[in-house]
Order: sequence, then structure tokens, then C-alpha cells
Amino acid sequence: MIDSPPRDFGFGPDEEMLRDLARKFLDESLPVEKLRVLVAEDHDSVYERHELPRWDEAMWKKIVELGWSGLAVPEEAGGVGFKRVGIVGLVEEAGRHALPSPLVATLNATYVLDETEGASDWLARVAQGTTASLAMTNAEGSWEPSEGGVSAREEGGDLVLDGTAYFVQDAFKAEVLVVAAHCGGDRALCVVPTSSAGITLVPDRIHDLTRDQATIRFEGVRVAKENVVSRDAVGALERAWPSVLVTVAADLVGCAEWQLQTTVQYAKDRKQFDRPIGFFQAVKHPLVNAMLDIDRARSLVYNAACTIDYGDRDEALKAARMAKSAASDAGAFISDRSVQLHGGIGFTWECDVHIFFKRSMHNQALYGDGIYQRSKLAETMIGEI
Amino acid sequence: MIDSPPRDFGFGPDEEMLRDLARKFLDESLPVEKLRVLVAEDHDSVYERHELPRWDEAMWKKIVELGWSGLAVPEEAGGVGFKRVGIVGLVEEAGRHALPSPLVATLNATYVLDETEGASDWLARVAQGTTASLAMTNAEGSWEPSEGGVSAREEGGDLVLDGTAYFVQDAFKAEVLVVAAHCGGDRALCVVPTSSAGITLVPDRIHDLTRDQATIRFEGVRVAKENVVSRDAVGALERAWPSVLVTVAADLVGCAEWQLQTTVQYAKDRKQFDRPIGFFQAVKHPLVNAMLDIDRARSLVYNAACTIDYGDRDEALKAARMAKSAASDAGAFISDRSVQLHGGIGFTWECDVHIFFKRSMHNQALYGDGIYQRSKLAETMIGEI
Amino acid sequence: MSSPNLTAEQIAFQERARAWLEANPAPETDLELPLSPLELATREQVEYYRDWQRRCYEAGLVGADISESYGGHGHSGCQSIANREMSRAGAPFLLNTVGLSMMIPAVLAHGTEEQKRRFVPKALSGEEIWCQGFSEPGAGSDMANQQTMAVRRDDEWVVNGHKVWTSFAQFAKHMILIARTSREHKYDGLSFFLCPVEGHPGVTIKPLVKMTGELGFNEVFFEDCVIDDSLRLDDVGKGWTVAMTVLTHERGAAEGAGGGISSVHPIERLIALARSSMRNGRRASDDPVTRDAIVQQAIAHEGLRQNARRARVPALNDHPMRLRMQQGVLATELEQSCARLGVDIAGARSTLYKHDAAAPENGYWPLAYMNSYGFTISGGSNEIQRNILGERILGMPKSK
Amino acid sequence: MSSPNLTAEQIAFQERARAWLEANPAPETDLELPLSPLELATREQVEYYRDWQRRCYEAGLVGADISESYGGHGHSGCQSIANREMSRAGAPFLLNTVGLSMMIPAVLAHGTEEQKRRFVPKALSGEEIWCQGFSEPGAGSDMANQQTMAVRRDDEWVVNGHKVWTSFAQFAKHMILIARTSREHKYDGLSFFLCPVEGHPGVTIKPLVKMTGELGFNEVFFEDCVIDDSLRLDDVGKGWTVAMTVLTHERGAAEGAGGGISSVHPIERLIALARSSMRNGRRASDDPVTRDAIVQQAIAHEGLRQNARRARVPALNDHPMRLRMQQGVLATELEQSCARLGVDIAGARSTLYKHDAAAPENGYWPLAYMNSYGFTISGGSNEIQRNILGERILGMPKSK
Repeated sequence: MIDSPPRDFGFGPDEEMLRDLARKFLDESLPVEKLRVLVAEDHDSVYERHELPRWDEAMWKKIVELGWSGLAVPEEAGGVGFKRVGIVGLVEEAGRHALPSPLVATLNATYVLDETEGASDWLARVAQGTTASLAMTNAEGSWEPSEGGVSAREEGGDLVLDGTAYFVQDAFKAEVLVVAAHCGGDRALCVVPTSSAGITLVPDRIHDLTRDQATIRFEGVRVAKENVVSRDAVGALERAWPSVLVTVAADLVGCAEWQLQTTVQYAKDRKQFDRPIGFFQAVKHPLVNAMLDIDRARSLVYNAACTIDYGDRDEALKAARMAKSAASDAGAFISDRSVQLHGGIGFTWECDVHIFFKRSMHNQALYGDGIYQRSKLAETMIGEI
Repeated sequence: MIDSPPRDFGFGPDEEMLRDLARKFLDESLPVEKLRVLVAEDHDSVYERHELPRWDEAMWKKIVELGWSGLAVPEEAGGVGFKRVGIVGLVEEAGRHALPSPLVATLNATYVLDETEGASDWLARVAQGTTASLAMTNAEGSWEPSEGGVSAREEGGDLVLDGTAYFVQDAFKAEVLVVAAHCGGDRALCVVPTSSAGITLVPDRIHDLTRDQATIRFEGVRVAKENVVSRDAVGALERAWPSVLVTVAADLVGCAEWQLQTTVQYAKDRKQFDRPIGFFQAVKHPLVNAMLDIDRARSLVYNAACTIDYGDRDEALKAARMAKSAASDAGAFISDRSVQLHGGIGFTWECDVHIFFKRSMHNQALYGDGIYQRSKLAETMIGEI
Repeated sequence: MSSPNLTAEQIAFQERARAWLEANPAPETDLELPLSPLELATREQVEYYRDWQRRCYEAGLVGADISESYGGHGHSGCQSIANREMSRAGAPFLLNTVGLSMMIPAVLAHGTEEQKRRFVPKALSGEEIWCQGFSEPGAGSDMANQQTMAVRRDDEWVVNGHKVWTSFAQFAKHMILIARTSREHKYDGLSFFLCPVEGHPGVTIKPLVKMTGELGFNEVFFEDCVIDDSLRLDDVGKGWTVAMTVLTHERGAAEGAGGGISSVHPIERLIALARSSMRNGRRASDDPVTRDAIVQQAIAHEGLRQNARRARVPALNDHPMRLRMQQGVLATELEQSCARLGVDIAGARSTLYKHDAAAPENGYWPLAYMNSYGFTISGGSNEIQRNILGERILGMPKSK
Repeated sequence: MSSPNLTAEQIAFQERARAWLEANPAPETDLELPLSPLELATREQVEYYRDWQRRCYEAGLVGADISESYGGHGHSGCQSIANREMSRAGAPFLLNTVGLSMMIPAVLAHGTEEQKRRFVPKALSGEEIWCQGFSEPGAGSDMANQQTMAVRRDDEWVVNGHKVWTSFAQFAKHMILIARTSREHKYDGLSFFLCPVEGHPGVTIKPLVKMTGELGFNEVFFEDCVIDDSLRLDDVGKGWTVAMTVLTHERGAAEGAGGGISSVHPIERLIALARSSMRNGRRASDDPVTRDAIVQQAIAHEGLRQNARRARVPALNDHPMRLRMQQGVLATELEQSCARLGVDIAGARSTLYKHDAAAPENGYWPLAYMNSYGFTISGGSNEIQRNILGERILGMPKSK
């Protein structure tokens, strides 16, 4: 750990330029009117007809050309090797636009691959646009790197996978899965194309309209030796974990800022009792409180990213858990107020508020909510019980 | 347990009459102007010169004549045998007037004595006006009936007490102490005059101006056989516990109601920005929330008292813990807002708010705060971990 | 043993009610039943609940305290007993909540003899379902800001306007309608009508979709809709007074007066969910922070019950309306925080919609959470309710 | 290794500051030292802290960025480094907080050359202590509602009025005073003065007792007090503008700019308290609900630090004042909730006053809790601060 991490979090001109470009690109490509048509034109399509949530693949192609999906791939593997602090700036913008895409899933998978020795080929492919997602969670939604529902057995030098992975994010958009499988006493980390024989993707029926999620069955899925990128999946996951947490936290913060600004604008426009409702402290003060919460979360996100970039591992995990706790709680609070203060209209499908509400609710739970993060923090800050 | 406890909590004409008389008596005898002169005329007297907090002994004599101190003594021991639901109505009024007196301490001691076989003489004395207090708590402020800092040894048929009891409420007003002492594997319950040889009362320096509290040293204090009123102190304490909790909760509720009404009045009178501050929702809504909390606590207090009177023991303890939890939290919230919304003046000694603030803060902790009560409730409602 | 405070009539009533409910459980059905009346979606569901309300009515559990002249059972102080017994038995909800808890109190207080005889019996039996037309797109919590106009034409009124958030309109025979009959006075320019809607010319009903993706309420458009003057409730210009009667009853209904909304105690549901959810390698029911949160809900829930009990003891109410007026805010926010806690406990599984087989309790928690905003917003948002409490109960100056 | 973002000057400054603080710890003393400047009670305490401020000043840690013409050290961007290093070293607080964080910014921004040379150096060294005269008995959070009048008489002003909550007045040489110079305009009728108080005719200081029973602030009465016109800051009628400069700095100072207020990290204190407190038969530090509450405080505390850090990165601030204006509300409420949590953890022992030997940490927690209201109320209550944030940062309409 260096003595003084950069006072500006290391958020320099490169990071600022990427963030500003992303904001401009998303403002133009995915204004909320377009998002609404894309994901929420018809409430029956996802919830009743069980179609997969829609996303804009052409837009994703442009995003790949812009290089976002390979940002976390290190330079030696042919990527940009961007610092986390720049990545969270980008992901904030994705959250602010509720971008449906495999961006976050691919980043999270990249962080894990980057913590192994044997994944440089796969990292190179990610740098060229291959999408990926982590398959590591069991039926209870446990976020512990040491748990999971897939096991592996050796067969002629290869591994063969059986079992089920749950809560796989944007699985239908991912070309490859990064699977943590119990293998004897260890856990092996395997990279498996989603199209491999023996893999069945069962779509989860979820509330969030801006992503997909799947339960993935592995039945005798053969993994060639070179695709077993680590025999210490737990270690890789643990080392990558701060990055995973801070990335989801950044998405939450961006999403929350949209909710805040949209609700503030509504409070200025909407009149009741002959005044804009923002005149009333019962409206104004909760929105100020939401701002305080969001800013705290945002500052903690940049601190966590910076600590990953420049600090030591334990500090990074602590900082990332703080960021995820604050972001989950800030997201829950502004989600609540965004519906309540929009009044009746906020309760309807035609108001965009629900799209962000559901994305936020999903992310609040993902990889552990505030209570969960704090119980882990207590173990390091106060000690085991 | 009977099928349907009374729908009106058993709060009938007798209870109403006692409560109304108490309110009238206290309104006349202890208006807040008189309370201020009594307990807070001079901030140096208690805090710097270490004088004992003052109380009105003449008024207490009248209270004894009115029979309040013996209310919990059963009829067969010469008392009134009043139901708990009537007692909490009275104690609410004591809290609302921040009455400095041994009333609550004596009631709490009575509940415990009443759960023994051998205390009928002492109960008769309480009915005639003898004041009492419980000495059962250790240096850590543990409220568990099974813990404590006093031990007893047999000596010629008598018991001899050694050790220290902490956090004894209104000890300097109590004529006798009800002491739980470790005695072999059991705990013995002894009634000991405060003036007994070997007893030293060391006054605690406390914030609350409306009571005293002491650390009591026992050095070879001899207790005659007839004053060892039970060999199962833990059982007696446990059985009396719902009554102890609900009595303190009732005091908290009364105190909180004074804080609410006083702050509401201030919000109507005090003008800022050319309006009474009660116009502003930042003032109005917190006071409404305080009212909601206080009313919940009050309803739970009457339910708990009624469950003690008519229900079964487990239900009574559960109801009493709920009441204490709700009352502690309601007390903390209105205490906070009563200072904040009074603004600068609320922060001064000359404003009466601090007297109630400190009484409430003391009672919030006494016998366990909200978090403590809820952790015990979780054990019965959800099960042991 | 029964309660010492009940009259002989009430004791007998309670015993009959309990016996009937035990002997007459709700019929089995293959229908997917909604979590609350507001999620009613199909005719089949409506008929199921209509049938149940009719049975309860015939058994004397609905309309218990209403005069026999108006189709009731003529008891005194028995309806709340009936409600408690239905709730205790886990009986289905009563379909016609607007009719029972809004129209009937209003008509009994403000209606003509003819109106009482015409409308009350069929609302009690469930034969005629009612909906409520109070909300307008521009009015929000400012209910007096009604723009729907009713213009007099001889013995008729011609109505033009637009109502929103109208639950049950698609199944309703009638609407309790507030409309502006004068532009000159804000409050005194309102009048109240018992307006036909089903198949009535000039009334168009358009379903709205909730944030959950479910149907459940409607927009209602009035275009030259004609209402006979005999359907006006109370005098011209007294609409606000009538509406206040209605709203006092509506909020009060949140204490469960309409019959048990949910058949399982919400705290039991939370505990069961925590037992079946994992958190950091152990059951959520063994996580002390989750336990504390559940017990907080339990205390709030018990507090609500005991408030309702205390509200009926005059000696324990210095201000007669203080407890009664709180119940709406408390009940709706309790439902919200309870559902939110369920979402948190369910963790990853709270991401799942009701059609996912792995969703705990058929997806109850996130849906209940989102639907809870219907209650904290409608009928005057809880922000407005807090103003009212501060002003009417605590006597603070008006914030508007 | 040092930070990549510091200039060479700043790096050298930081190294010197750190070395000096290590070599020059605060002198040992038998005095009972107060928990914050606001609890200063005796002359002896004042002299102890005055001596410490002088040492720091001479070492270059106070007035680092202020021009040498006005007694400063002429650096650039070094004061915040000095503050951090003092805080990190657990150094005592700097006595003259009003002088440093209110008077000096105001005089540098609005003062004459003569005023700067006269007042800044002695405030930096601690020789002259300042107090603040902004609050009046009737004004509360409405600071523009000043009733103290200053009436012009040739080259002098005659002041009559009554200020309250004046910390340090009993030890102060001067007061920054806002007074009304015209009854015609609310805001434009105010002017700002650098008013002598110590031994000055017409000025009477009366100590007020806080709710804790401690002294710590004063009432100040002005009766025909005469001030020379050369002590007016900025133009007549510009008092409000000057006051706004001052208050922006005062609230900003809560991020620790005045040197470390407390020498031990508050979260470490909470953890230590929890380790030494029992709860339900085990250490409070092993009670998960208490642990969760402590970690919540730790997150809030870290958030405040990181906010201050992010506020200095323009690329991460869409609105330049959004973070800066939050810090006052956040810091004061964090201090309050942190102290309240300490009260809760201490349990029965929180009943004890500081003079009880068994009181944890000399009675710190309940006293810190009660004293925290001084900060959430003073300088415009946090309710008003939230209005300002909603209006200036989020652009919502004014609530007043």
C-alpha cells in the first residue's frame, strides 16, 4: 500500500474524457423516451408472454467499438487496462441511463479472469468484444465465493461440469460463462461458451426490465484443459470482489442520480395547492436527504475504486463494501421517494420511474445488500464474534 | 390465559378516577414552574456541589396518604390490590409531571415482593407507606435477574450480605432495599432496611435531576431469617419483570407526552420568517411522527398491563418488552425533537425541556433499551439462534 | 371464556359468527387469487369473491349493524366483531370495499330514504359493486381541486370530465362521484352523485397499468354523461362535506374493517420467509439484524392493533379523533415497510416476478412492496395526512 | 511515498509539518481539558490552548496560505495539509476558531488593508480571541431578522441590542458583529462591524448555562456601545453579504479545517466503548445489532471524509457547491448520531455525569450527545440548511 493514494482518486483527464464521451453517447443513443420504447413499450411482453427483456444489439456493437467492454482487460492481454476509477465513472453513466447491456456482467467476469494466471487468451477475446458473465451463485443466492451449485470431475485431462448456477446476470447476452465449480476440495474456474453442449439457459422471470437473468443447468459439459483457467476459483473471486462490488455500486449511484433529478424536476413542475410541490418541506427535505445519501455513496464509490487501484487488498474490500452498503441504501431511499413523490402517476406503467426503481431494487440485492455488507465489515472492523 | 382479555384493557371507572385525581393533584402540586424551582433552580448544586437531587417530601407524604405507594400491594396483605392497568395510568401522570419520588422504585420492589411467599409483613408495611427499591444490578448494568454483585452466606440461621449493588434507583428515598444475593447455587431475596449496619450508600453522579441513584456497598450486613423472603430470587424477579418494564414504560410515555405538547405549543407560539414555526412541515411532520410513536407506545403499555392482569405469563413478558421497546424509542425521538425544535432556547438550562430530556434518557436505558428488548423478543418470537 | 365487556347480544353474535365461519370455509378454487381486492383482474375472480360476500351477508357477517329497513341485520356493535372473526378465520376479503366502507356510510349519513333503500342492500350482498371517482389527473392530493363539471339541465346533470386511479370501475355498477357544480367556490362548488357507470351512455372506462405490470385501476372519461338529479347525494354544493365523511371511513377501514385482507399474519409470513432464506451462510432467521427488523415490524403491528383497541376506550383518549385519524398512515406505512423488509430478506430471490417458480410465496414480497405505494399515495398522500394530523389533532397552523 | 498530486512546495510542507508535530507534542498538563472549544470554562484552559496555537502558528501550521503581509506564511494549498497533519497527530484543537474560520476569511474578502494588518496576525497567533455576534433572542434561524441597532453619529456608530449563544465572549477581545443600520430594508439594512468587547464600555457579558449544566456561551448586551467607523467591514448595508461569506466558511470548517477537534477517531472510540460494555450477558461489541449500528456510523464518517476529498476534484462535481454545502449538515448530524449511539451502548452507565468515576470515558457520551444540539441548531438550524440545499443546489422553490 502506498502512503498517500491520489487525492483526486486518480480521476484524471483520461477518465474524465471517457466519462464525458459516455455521457454524450448515452444521452444521444438512449434518451429515456427511447429506453421506454425499448424495454417497457408493452407490459405483457416480459411479464405475461415471457419474452426476454429487450436490448439494443446495434448499440452494443457501437459500445464494443468504443472499447468499453474491454476496459478492464490489462494492456498485456491486449486491452486498455483502464483503472477502476475510470470504469466506475463509465458505469455510473450506464446506470444513469439504465442501459440494458452485458457491460457490467462482462466487466465483473473480466475482473475475475484477470486474477488468474491462465486466462490471457480469454481476456484478449474480451478485449475484442466477447461478452461474459459470472456463474457462481447457488439457489439460495449466496454471494460467498466459496459456495455454488456446480461441480466438476476430471475426465481424460478435461473437466466435466454438472449442476446448476443461479442468478446469472445477463446470461442471454453473454457469449461465455466464467464458472466456479467444486472440484475435489478445490474450486476450479472454467471459461465455457454459453453455446456449449450440455448447457441449458432457463430464463428467470424477473422484475427488472433492463437486464436478463438465468438459471443455468450444466449436464456433462466438457471443458478443455486450457479453459480451466484456475484451480483456485475462491482466491480469484475474492481478489476480484472489491471490483465487482464497486461496479454494481456505481450502477446504483448513477441510477439513483437519475431518480433524484427526475423527481426534483417533477417537484418543480407539478403544482398542488397553487404551488409547485417542491415548495413543501415534506417534498423538499426528503429529496435533500436523498441527495446526501447519493453523494455519500458516490464519494465512497470513487474512494473504493481508488483504493483498488492504489491501495492494499484488505482496504480495498473494506472500501468496496462501504460503497455497496451506502449505494444500496441510497438506492432504496430514492427509489421509495421517487414513486411516492410522483404520486399517482409514479405508480403507473406509463411513468418511467418504475424502470429505474426495478433496476435499482435488483442491484440493491445483487452481491449483498447493506445489512449483509455491514455484517462483513463488522468482522474486519470490530472482529469476529 | 383467558380467551378474551377485556376489550377496554380493564380500564374501568376506578382506574379512571384514580388517574384523573392524580392528574389534578399533580397539576396543582407540581406545575412545571414549581418543578423547575425544585430540581433545577441551580445547576451547580447537583452537578458541581454534588448535592443530592431535591424532592418534595411533604408532597410525598400526601401521596402516601392518597395511597399511591401501596397500590400494588394485594388486598390480603392490607393493600389496595390495584390492577396494573390502573397503576400504569397513574405512573403515566407521574412521568408527565417528571415527579421526583420513590413511587416507581417502590412499585417495582412491591411487584417482586408480591411474587414471594414470605413477604406479607413487608408488603403490609409498604401499604402503610414504607418506601423500597430493588438492589439487583451489577457493575455492568446487567438487567438479567440471574446476575448481580451481592453474595450471601449463612451464619447462625441468618444471612450475611457482602458485595455491591449498582444502579439502585432512588436509593436515598428508600427505607428498605429488596436485595437479590447469590447464596450457594441459588439467589436469596432479602429485605434490608437502608439504615442497616454495614450498608453504605454512595450517590451516583447522574444527569437526571428528578431521581437519585446509588451504588450500595454491603459489608457483613446481617439479615434475619424472617427477612429472607425467598430462596428463589430469580423466579420472583422473572415473574415480576413484566410489571417492572411496563411501569418504566408508562413513565416514559407520560414524559414523552409532556415533551410533545410543550414542543407543539412552542411551535404555535414561536414565529420565524413571519409565521409560527408549526406552519413548516419540517417542524410539523416530525411532531406528528412523535405523536404516532407515543400513541403506539401508550397503547402497548395498556395492552401489556392488561395482559399482566388477565393473560398468561409468557404473553405478559412479550407484551411488556414490546411496550418498553416502543416507549424507549418514542422517548428518544421526542427528546431529540424537543431540543432541536425549541432551537437555541431548548439548548439552555432555563428551558424546562432538559429536565424531561434527562429523565427520559435515564428511563430509556433502565432495564434495557429498545435493541435489548427486541433481542429478547426475537428469542421467543423467532427462536433461539 | 368470553370478554367481560360484551353485551349478551354481542356474545351471541360472536359465537354464531365463529361457528358459521368454522362450518363454512371459503370454497376451494383453481383460480389464481389476487393478494388484495386491488389486484382483481378477471370476471371469474370477481364472481368468486361476489359469491363469498353474498354468503357472508346471508350469514349476517356483512351489514350486521345496519337497519333491517336497508337490508342489514339490525344489530348494535357487532360489525367489528364480525370483522375480527373473519380476519381470525383467515376468510377471503370482501369484494365490495368501496360500496361497504365508502358509499354506505355516505348514503346513510347524507342520503334520502329512497337512496338508502335503493343502494344499500345490493351493496351489502355484493350484487352491485361500487367504484370511487375522487381522483383527477391534475388534482393529486388536493382533492378540492376537481375539474370534472356537472351542469344542471332541468332535473338532470350533464357531466364532463376525467377521473383516474378508479379501482373496480371495470366491474362496477355505480360510482361515488364528486364533481364541480360551480366554478366560483373551491370547496362549496362541489357536489356528490351516485353515478351509474356500467353500460351508461357517456361513460368510457380505460384500464391503466400499474408499475408492477398488473392491471388494477382505470381511467374513467365522462362525455355528456347524464345523471338524474335523484342521484345527487345531499345538497348542491355539499360535495366536500360528503367526501369528508367518506374519507374518514376509508382511512379507518385500513384497520381491517372490511374483513381480513390477508389470511396469514404478516409477521408470521416474514418469519417463515426468514427461515427459508439464507444470508451469509446461515438462515436469515438466525441473523440478529434481520431478527431485530422483524421484531420492529411485529411491535408496529401489535401497536396498530392495540391502537384500534384503545381508540374504543374513551377514558384513554384525551382527543377523540387522535387515534382514529392515525390508523390510515400507520397501516399503509406498516404494510410498506413490512413488504420492503420481505424484499430485503428474500435477497436475490426478490428479483423474481410472480411467474417464476422459484419466487418465494409466488412473488408476494416485491409485488406487495410496489403495490403498497397505491395505499400511501391514494386518498390524499401520507404527506397530506400528516398535515391533517398536525393541524386537526395537534392544532398547528395550516401548511397550505 | 507521497501523493502524486502534491506540488513540490506542498510535499516539503507536509514533511516539515509532520516532523514538527512529531518532535513537538502538546505539553502535558494537570488541567481537566474540555472535549471541544465550546466547553472551555477557565482562564487556565484558555492559556493552555492559546500557548498551543501560538506554537503551531510559529511552526507555520496556522496561517499557512495567508500572505506574509498579514502575518501568514505565504504558501499555497498548504493549510488543508496542515489541518490534516494536526488531526492525524491527534493535536489539541486550535482555540481561536471564530477568528480563524470566520473573521479572517471575512476580513480578507471584505476588509481594508489597514483592517487586514491590524487584525489578522494576532488572530493567527491566538493573541486576540474572537467571538461571533450573529444570534439574537428573537431571531432564531432567521438570521436576517436582526434587531440590534447601530446608529451613525459622525464617525462613530452607537450600538444597542442583545446577542445570545455567543461562545468565547468571556475570553474574547473582539466580536464580529452584525447589526441593523436601517429599518427600511430587511437584508440591505444590515452592516458588519469588528467590535471590541473586552473591557469596552457599553458591553456586558453574561454567561448562559447549557442544558448539560455546563457554561460555554454567553449573552452579550450592548447599551450605547460606541464603535469607530474604521471598524466597519465593507459598506454600510453590506452586512448580509459579509455574513454569507462568514457562514459558508463556518459550515465548511466542520470538515476539520480548524485542526483536529477530537484526538481519537470517533469510530475507534465507539468500538472501544462497545468492547467495555455488556449487553444481555455479552460484550456489546459482540452484539450484531450494535455492530451494525457502529458500522453505519463508520460508513457515514468515511463518507464525510471522501466527500471532502471529492469536493476538490472538479471533474467529479457537476455542481460546484453541492458537496461543500452539505458538509455542515452531515458533520453535525453525524456527531449527534454517533454520540447517541455511544449513549445507547453505554446503557445504564450513560446515566452517569462526568464527575462520576464510573462514567465511561469521563462521561463523554451523554455530554457529547447533548452538546451536539449546539451544532445542529446554531448558525441556521439544520432544517434551514436543508431548505437552502433544496433551493440553491436542487433549484426547488423557496419554502419561506
